[in-house]
Amino acid sequence: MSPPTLKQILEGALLAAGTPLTLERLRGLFPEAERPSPGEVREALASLAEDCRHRGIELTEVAGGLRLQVRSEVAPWVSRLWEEKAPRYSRALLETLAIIAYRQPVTRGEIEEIRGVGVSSQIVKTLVEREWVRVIGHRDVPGRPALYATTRQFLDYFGLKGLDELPPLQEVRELGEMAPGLPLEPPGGPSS
Amino acid sequence: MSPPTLKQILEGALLAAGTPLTLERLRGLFPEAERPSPGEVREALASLAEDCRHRGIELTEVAGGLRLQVRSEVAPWVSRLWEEKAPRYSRALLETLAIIAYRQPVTRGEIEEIRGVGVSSQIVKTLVEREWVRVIGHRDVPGRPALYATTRQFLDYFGLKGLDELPPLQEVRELGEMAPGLPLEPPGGPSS
Amino acid sequence: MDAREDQGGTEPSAGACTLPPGAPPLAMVRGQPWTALPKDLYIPPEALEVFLETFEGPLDLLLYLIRRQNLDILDIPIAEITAQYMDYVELMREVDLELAAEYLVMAALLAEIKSRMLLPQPEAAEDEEVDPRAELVRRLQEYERFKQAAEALDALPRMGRDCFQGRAALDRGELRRAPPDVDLHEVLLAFKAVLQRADLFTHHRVERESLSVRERMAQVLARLQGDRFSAFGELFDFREGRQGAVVTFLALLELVKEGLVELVQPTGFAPIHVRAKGG
Repeated sequence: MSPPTLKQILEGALLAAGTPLTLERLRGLFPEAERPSPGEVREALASLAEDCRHRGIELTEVAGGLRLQVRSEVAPWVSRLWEEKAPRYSRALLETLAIIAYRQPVTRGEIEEIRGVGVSSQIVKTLVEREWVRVIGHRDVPGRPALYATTRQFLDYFGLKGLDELPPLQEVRELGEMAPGLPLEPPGGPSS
Repeated sequence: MSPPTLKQILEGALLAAGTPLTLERLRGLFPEAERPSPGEVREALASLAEDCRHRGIELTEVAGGLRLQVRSEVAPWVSRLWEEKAPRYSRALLETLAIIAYRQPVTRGEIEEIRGVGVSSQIVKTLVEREWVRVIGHRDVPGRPALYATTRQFLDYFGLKGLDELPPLQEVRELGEMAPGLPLEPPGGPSS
Repeated sequence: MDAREDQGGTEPSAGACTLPPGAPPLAMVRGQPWTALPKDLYIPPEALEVFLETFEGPLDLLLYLIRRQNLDILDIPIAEITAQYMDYVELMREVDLELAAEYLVMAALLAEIKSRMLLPQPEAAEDEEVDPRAELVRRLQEYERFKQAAEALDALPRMGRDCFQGRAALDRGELRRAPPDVDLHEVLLAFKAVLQRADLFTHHRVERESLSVRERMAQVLARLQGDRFSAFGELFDFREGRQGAVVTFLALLELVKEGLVELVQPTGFAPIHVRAKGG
């Protein structure tokens, strides 16, 4: 590529700057003897804007001058770059989830009885919002506590066809801390 | 424009990020259900790189991933955007950096041994602050001196994919090979 | 190794610039009046400090002296180089420059090498005797490699000087917060801890099969929402075959046992209806 065209220089400058640049600032990139006229710069910018129609960015004019910005159409994907990863789930949440999976349908009181400690509303709320757990009814006792069960999304997320693909209790008891991956058989059935 | 193509999303993301992005990070922009395969992403990137041939930017791969950067041909104009020139680094700093890059992990004492002079704390501090160099451990000798190594940011800054892309160190003949060839001067005076 | 570096300026010369007769000696060096300076060595004393700063230490200075005269580094005429080096060091002392210790250490080393080379070699020891220059040459070569590597590094295209990261503005809406990833193994480990803490499950005997019953219990209960009755038969999906029917039946029995559903049969042989008790 040689020598670069006006359009290429303008594109490079706008993308290097990352902030809006005025027409005069763009012209200032050239020594006086080779400086393009405002008309030439505008023409090159119009051509650049036209090229951008098929790209992920677009040329816009804002108060500070011209800028190349990410097209709003691709913004939903691009903004995932800044999506914050939430901190890891607490042990209490994972225990609650496991008890619901193995003992469903189950009330919060029953979970607390098994865990030996209270279950915060926040944990249940998080599990319901994640759509891993839902209320499927109420136990017919005073206070009519909600009965929780796991969902289709729960199975999908963990790659299970059904709850019976969860390891039986005996296997859970023997689980090694370091065991890599899942102690589950491949979905196709036992391989041995 | 609707709906955006993979290539448009990738271009938008690479320009919005302002830092190199790995292939996995790019795939992470998509929810699992619509996530393109690594092959699809690579194909779209190749097409993007091809499009860039006529633009002011180019797609390069560095240690930290893929980067859209201003073409070197356009850089002389673009660098006029900033009043201040890019910083120049002292020979002492560059030599120290080179020794760390080629000999890592290396202690400050080892650097001093090669250079024949002390390495100022200021130089080490600058290299660490620039995130080009970091302490990766301590040598298990008295005083437990810090071991320095270069970082991914170092590679990114110099546009390298890996340490193996550093310019090769000049060959040095082995001492054993060299010693027989050492002509001894006649005692008493130089021969030249 | 014969590439000369352009260190600028003066011609290389081992010749001397002699002062006019009668002029006062430049300096007293080792008790001798110093009236002449090697031509390419002469630097106005006030410039010496600047000159010295251009060197990265004694190895750099030695390399300069060697390159200056286009000498093969492997073939250093040690006496000559030592003399030149000593001249510099003396000069630095004369003008009261604060001399880095490294320069003096190197001077001592050079002097030692020189003196060893002047001594007659005992014949018996000749084989073991390494050329005293070898270690110095090794260090010089090593240093020169990195000196060149530093220059090569400096010449690499670098961000902010030779290339610029492209960036475009993005109007981003509210940041979404992605939920954390969980591995099933983590869930099971958490469950293992529960089992260890309070082995309440021993009398429940949850087995592989009863997990599918538990799942079916949840499914049946979910279908029985509200206060309405469902026909018993409607709860069975006969496409699941015999085994599926058994699982549903066991689930219903368990639900009844746990008091979660009630079965109603108005009269004998009439259709059975099922209703969630808490519904």
